[in-house]
Amino acid sequence: MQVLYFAWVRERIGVPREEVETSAATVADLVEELSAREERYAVAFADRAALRVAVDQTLTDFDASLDGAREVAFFPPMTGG
Amino acid sequence: MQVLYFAWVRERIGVPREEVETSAATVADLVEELSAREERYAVAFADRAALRVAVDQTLTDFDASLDGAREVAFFPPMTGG
Amino acid sequence: MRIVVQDAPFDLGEEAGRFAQADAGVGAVVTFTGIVRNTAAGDLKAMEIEHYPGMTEAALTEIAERAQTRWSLSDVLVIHRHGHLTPGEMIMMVATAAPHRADAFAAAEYLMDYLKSRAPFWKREITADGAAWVDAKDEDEAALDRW
Amino acid sequence: MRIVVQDAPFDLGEEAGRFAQADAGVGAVVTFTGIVRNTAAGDLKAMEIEHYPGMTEAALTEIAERAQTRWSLSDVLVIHRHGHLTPGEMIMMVATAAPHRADAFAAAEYLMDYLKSRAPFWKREITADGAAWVDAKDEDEAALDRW
Repeated sequence: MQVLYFAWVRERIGVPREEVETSAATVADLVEELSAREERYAVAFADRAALRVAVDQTLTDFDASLDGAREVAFFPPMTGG
Repeated sequence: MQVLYFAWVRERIGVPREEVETSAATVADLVEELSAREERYAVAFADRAALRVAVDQTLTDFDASLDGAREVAFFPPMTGG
Repeated sequence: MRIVVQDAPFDLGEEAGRFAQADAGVGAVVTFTGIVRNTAAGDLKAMEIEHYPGMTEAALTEIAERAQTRWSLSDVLVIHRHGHLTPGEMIMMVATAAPHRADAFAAAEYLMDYLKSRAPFWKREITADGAAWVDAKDEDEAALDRW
Repeated sequence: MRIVVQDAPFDLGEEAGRFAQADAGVGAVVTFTGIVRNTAAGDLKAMEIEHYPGMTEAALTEIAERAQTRWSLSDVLVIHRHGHLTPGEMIMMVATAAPHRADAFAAAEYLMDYLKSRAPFWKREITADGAAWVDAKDEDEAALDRW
């Protein structure tokens, strides 16, 4: 699964995207799995209220299923316009 | 006193402006005085709810005093924009 | 602040571009442009706009000044044409510049609502059937209640 | 409908002028333009805008389509830049065309409110002190409640 990071999430994790082998069922499961792997994920994902998530380029929440998902992205609240 | 007419008020009265000799104290008095003079004024001023008035280029109402006024204008509700 | 009343056409692109060359405090620019819309039957030949020279400029200036008092604005522009216009021609525009978008939007809507019902312009539609003065709409008068 | 995401500058005047060359049913055109505003201290060197290629276009298209469902609109334009911008440069614009002004205004404000909080752009301010991500504002999220 492709996992993408933007803005300060990207900076904390250190890469803009990576291929992740996972059997996580939901976004929350993936966050826990990554956070357990390495400190930089734990730091980036520490405050979930400050995070937004998209699965296959559609905004969703941490309860979302990853069944069939090809691309998951984590980022802070948007600040466009 | 200069009296000005716009839009269909102008068309009904037949002139865009005229000098009127009057001692009317208020706009309402002037309307009555003109309406009594000639039918075309009575027709133009028949429905006051459909009329707006400006004294010296400031929107006001029929109760307004004409004391010191140099210019009175009658017209329908505005339709700019 | 710039208030223009003219019979000549104006160039929206040029006006909007120039207006938005703003000082460093401006973060938001809103423009509104009114265009001569054809009738439902598509038979509009022309629109004629009468105005009250002298009072028109004073009324527009007063409306713009009130907007500047009410919202935090960097600049205001109002252009309104009079005379003979054809379908598709631009009648008028307002533009507002502000540090923040909420002020720019609110002020532009306020300018339009007051301009519609309080600035001395009168429209007449010319069709194959002749000429007819455009009636003021109750909803335009009602729109003022929100301010 | 036209949705553009680009790093190159755009010409507000040209875009607004072209957009308003509308069909005969259009009576009202509203544009909003966002400009890089300097900091209170006046020390902003640049603003960098990151985005999520692919999702950005999809999100903007969905927002514009929802606006078209909700209001009677003739056309919608959204242009948003990314990359490196300097103070005074235009970040983005939206434009709406409609038969009536209330629809054009409401749709433009709706587009801006959703674009601010739901389209994947992130701003970073570069000053003498370094680079800092711009925080999302509670008031921008709250603005969505009115729709």
